[in-house]
Amino acid sequence: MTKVRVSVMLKDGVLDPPGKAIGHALQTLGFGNVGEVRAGRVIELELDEADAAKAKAQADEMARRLLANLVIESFTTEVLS
Amino acid sequence: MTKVRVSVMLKDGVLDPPGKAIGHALQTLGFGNVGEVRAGRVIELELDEADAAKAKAQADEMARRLLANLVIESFTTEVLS
Amino acid sequence: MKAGIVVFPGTNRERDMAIALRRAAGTEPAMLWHRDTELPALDLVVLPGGFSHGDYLRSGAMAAHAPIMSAVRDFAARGGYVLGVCNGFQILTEAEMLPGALLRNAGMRFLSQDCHLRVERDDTPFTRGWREGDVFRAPMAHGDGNYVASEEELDRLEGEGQVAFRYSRADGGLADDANPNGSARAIAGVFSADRRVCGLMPHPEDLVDPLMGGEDGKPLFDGLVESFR
Amino acid sequence: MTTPARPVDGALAREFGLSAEEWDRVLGIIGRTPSLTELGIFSVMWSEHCSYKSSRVWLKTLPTEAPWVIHGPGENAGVVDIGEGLAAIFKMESHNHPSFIEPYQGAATGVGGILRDVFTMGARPVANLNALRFGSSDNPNTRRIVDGVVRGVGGYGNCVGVPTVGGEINFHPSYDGNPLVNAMTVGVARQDRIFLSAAAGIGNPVVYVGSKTGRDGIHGATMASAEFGEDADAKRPTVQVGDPFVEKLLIEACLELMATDAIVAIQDMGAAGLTSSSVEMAGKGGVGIELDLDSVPQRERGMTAYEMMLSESQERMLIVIRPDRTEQARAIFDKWELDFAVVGHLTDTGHIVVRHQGRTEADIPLAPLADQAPLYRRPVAPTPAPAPLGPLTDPVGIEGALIRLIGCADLASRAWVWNQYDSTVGGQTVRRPGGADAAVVQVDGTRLGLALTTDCTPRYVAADARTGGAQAVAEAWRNLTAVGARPLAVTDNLNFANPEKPEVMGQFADAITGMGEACRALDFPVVSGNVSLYNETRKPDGTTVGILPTPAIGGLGVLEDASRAVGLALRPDLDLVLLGRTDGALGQSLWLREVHGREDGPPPPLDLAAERRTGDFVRARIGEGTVVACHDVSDGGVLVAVAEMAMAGDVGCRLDVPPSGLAPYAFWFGEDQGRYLLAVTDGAALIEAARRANIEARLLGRSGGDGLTLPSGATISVPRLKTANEAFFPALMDR
Ligand SMILES: Nc1ncnc2c1ncn2[C@@H]1O[C@H](COP(=O)(O)OP(=O)(O)O)[C@@H](O)[C@H]1O
Ligand SMILES: [Mg+2]
Repeated sequence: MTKVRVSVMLKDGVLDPPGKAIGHALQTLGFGNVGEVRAGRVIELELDEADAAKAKAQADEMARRLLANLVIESFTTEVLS
Repeated sequence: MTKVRVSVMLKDGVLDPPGKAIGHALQTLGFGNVGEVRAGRVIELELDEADAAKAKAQADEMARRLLANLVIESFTTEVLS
Repeated sequence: MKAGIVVFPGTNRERDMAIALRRAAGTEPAMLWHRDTELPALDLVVLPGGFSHGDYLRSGAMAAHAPIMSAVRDFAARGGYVLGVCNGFQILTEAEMLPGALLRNAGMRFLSQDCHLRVERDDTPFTRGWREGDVFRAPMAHGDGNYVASEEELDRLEGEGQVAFRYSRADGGLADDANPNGSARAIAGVFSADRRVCGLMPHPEDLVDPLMGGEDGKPLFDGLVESFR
Repeated sequence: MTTPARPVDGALAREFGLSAEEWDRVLGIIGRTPSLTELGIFSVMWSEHCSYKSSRVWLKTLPTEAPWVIHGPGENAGVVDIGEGLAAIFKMESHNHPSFIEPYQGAATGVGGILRDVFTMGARPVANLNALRFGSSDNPNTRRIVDGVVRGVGGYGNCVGVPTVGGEINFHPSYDGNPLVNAMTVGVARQDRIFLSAAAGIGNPVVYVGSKTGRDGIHGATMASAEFGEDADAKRPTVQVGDPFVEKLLIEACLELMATDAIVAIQDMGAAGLTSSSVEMAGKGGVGIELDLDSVPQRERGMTAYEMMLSESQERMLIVIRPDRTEQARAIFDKWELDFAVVGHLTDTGHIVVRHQGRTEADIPLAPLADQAPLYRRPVAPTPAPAPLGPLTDPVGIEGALIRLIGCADLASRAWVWNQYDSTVGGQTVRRPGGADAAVVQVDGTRLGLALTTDCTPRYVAADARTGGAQAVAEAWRNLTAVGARPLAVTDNLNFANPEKPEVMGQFADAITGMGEACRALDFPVVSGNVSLYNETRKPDGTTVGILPTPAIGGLGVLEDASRAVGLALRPDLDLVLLGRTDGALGQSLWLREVHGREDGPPPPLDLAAERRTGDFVRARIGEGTVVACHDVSDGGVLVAVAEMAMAGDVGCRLDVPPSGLAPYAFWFGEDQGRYLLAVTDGAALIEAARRANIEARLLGRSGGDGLTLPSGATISVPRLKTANEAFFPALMDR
């Protein structure tokens, strides 16, 4: 069993309404030193696969096929345990 | 300028409808070895703060005050650069 | 016109769509199930609105992989017409049958209100019920309707006449305050390159009856029926 | 059996909310020390929420019958005949405390719960409404709660695809720590396909469908955190999270199953899920039930019997099914990708028996569990009669007061809210929010229209609970009448503070008395409802603040022809006629509050005979087709009502009748009840007809232009009115 995390972010240059809204809200709350904010998703998966490299390859494949929309998003995967 | 990442996940035991649906979709796509799936959010922030420890402390504070809903979510922060 | 409406788990405007198609065509549309792998003989396939699979990952993302979508893709490739409304539009972009993507509304809130749409060309089965430049009212009801594509892609779409509808003022003028969800270049609906596939966010199917507030959406369906006569 | 870190005894029972006397009763029924699971079952079944122990004696006084009532209180929802062999099924329910803790999920799961109450009876839900009360708009916390609640109501309703068509919102400091979220669902079913919850058929399987069970919301209020040994933290009660997507599938699957003859009885799992659904189904059917918890679909590992019986996981139903139809039913739930499990069967023992991992975790006789449930006639103290108002002045003038009133928290446009609710899905919405005094949805495949509204004016109830209770009912009846509908029945949601306080119980008793009087006078019986007590907040200094007493009324009416429904939008070149008597009642009025900063005086009195006469007259005129627009006069009085009509139609009006015998502010802003504004082509004829029917009527003015012209000659443009009216919510929320 391997745990993998897939993080999906909007590509640079793609407008990020949630990120913008969060940045604005943080400013309003008094966090004056916040610069750019980007919001994305994380998906943590338990894979029935002992080999870390294989698990990562599978997660990459899942990200390409479903978890990320490569038209607007990019992703990274990491093996957690 | 320090870049921080805040990851927000639902606490254990709290129903995670997106995680459930994603797990189901991955199974349907033929990824048979997917076990539990949990879905969360990531927020990447640029902070106008050179000191990494201070930046992390600020991000923790932002997570507590706004980014995470501590009734049902927990968060982790990491300094990226 | 023989139309089929695809129902995914979480689709919720299939009945609205059936009412509009029935009113225009006089015949009952077929209800198709997302797990079907073949389509009956049809002129038009409609992907209606709703929250397919809860829209939990990205709106339309999971439905785009449904078994029926290969059949829909083949159908379009063989010359069939496909209409996607709201979630259906999102599914078509996720399935890469239409260009671009739909992000969260700029204001970060679900918006349920009437908007005005300007018809960008009238030489397609989807828009022949109007004249180019016509403006009609339609209810919108979505959280993720903010149309995005790269600048080059947007230029290309405009150049090749793939923009179907834009959010506008009642007089047809474009303005930020008439673009409720922040869509790039106020785009509310697009065509595929061969103009056999059309997607739009607002709901013409919910405005086909004076009792419900008007018939502004009717030309879409009347035009389609005309095309297949 | 599970061994809790603490023995099950009177002290633990107390922590579970049972009084010493109730605990003795438990011992008497069981004849031994109960297990933890049994204690849990008793404590939830005998909780205020499930047993109505403080309210039942008063609820029984409400009228619940009429020839058109098919099922009154006692079923999952009320059922009324709407003609053509169809029935409307509806109910309102609160989710107040959860919405304070987690506004989004609290409100969302509130909507989910009330939807299940309605489709469990075989109805396709066709409309949702929501009655909301928030703290003061000056309180910084209010914004967060409004935001979460509105997103939650919309998030759930929009996803399941049931249009949210109406509701109401008030702001008042008494709700600062205790907002009210009352959700109402209306569904439509064929009268010959209504499903009830009484179990029958010894040996019949009991089937669990929907989502898996987790440790959601287990006994949240009463479970102390450290009782369960090592991994206490993991087991601490968690907030319920709703999954509207699963609910949507559950609706479709249940309705598909209901088209077969497989179902014997069905009940949603609401509060105290598996416990209350199994106990109530078996109890109503007079049979026993045996549950095998090993078969319950579980989301989490290592759940105990106690946890499974008390879990409030959402989107679950319990069905007693014909054994020969089990596989057919399973296929339907498989198709919709929902869990389906046989978890027990009916027995002839009259007991509920719960088994888990080879052990008997509970064995309780059902009859005494129901019959010996506590019932209290709690002491009541009458609300003191409010002092009369005394002389008043007019410090800001008519124009100034109007602008202030239509911009105030209670009258400002709610468009910011309803624009987040999908009000058109389904394609049957004839009148959307803001378009008429009641929302109107057409019944698919017919010409019938259902008219729907929620109403209550808590400040009236606080000042005089009996009048206030009656007023809430009358206003709902009036709102239905104002669109032309025949009012049929009421669902209510009685939100009050701590019933153990005699003055609160006094408000409760008086409000119900007033409601009952109005319901009888208007032939408007109560067919379903919900009680929410203990709505109060403890302040840092140890004192408690109760909410304003809030008996929210949900009204349902029917139009034989939905296209006859009228809205409130004014059109040009019409006579505007005021029906009903005006005495200039300013006690508890918004004018008094907004202009003088006072919340006192008696609420406007009610004349139920005149109410009925006037309403019946209005409905008849609308039925004739002579009324172009209609609006009842409520909060803010006549001038506010005129302004609302003008704003809705983007048309002005010249008001050329100076008020007779009253101070102008009393005429324009008094909140006298039982009044309507009608826009018609021939005002004189209408006034003549009204006089013949013994109804006071006067021509108020004539519509046209783009401003409201007052008798003084001053004109306020409609755009200016709208700017004032639309500013409040964006200013509060979009900062
Ligand atoms: N929470 C809400 N959700 C949807 N619609 C609402 C809500 N609150 C108010 N409305 C709508 O706003 C309009 C005005 O409400 P209200 O002032 O309570 O009307 P009235 O005084 O005539 O009962 C109505 O159409 C009502 O349904
Ligand atoms: Mg009201």
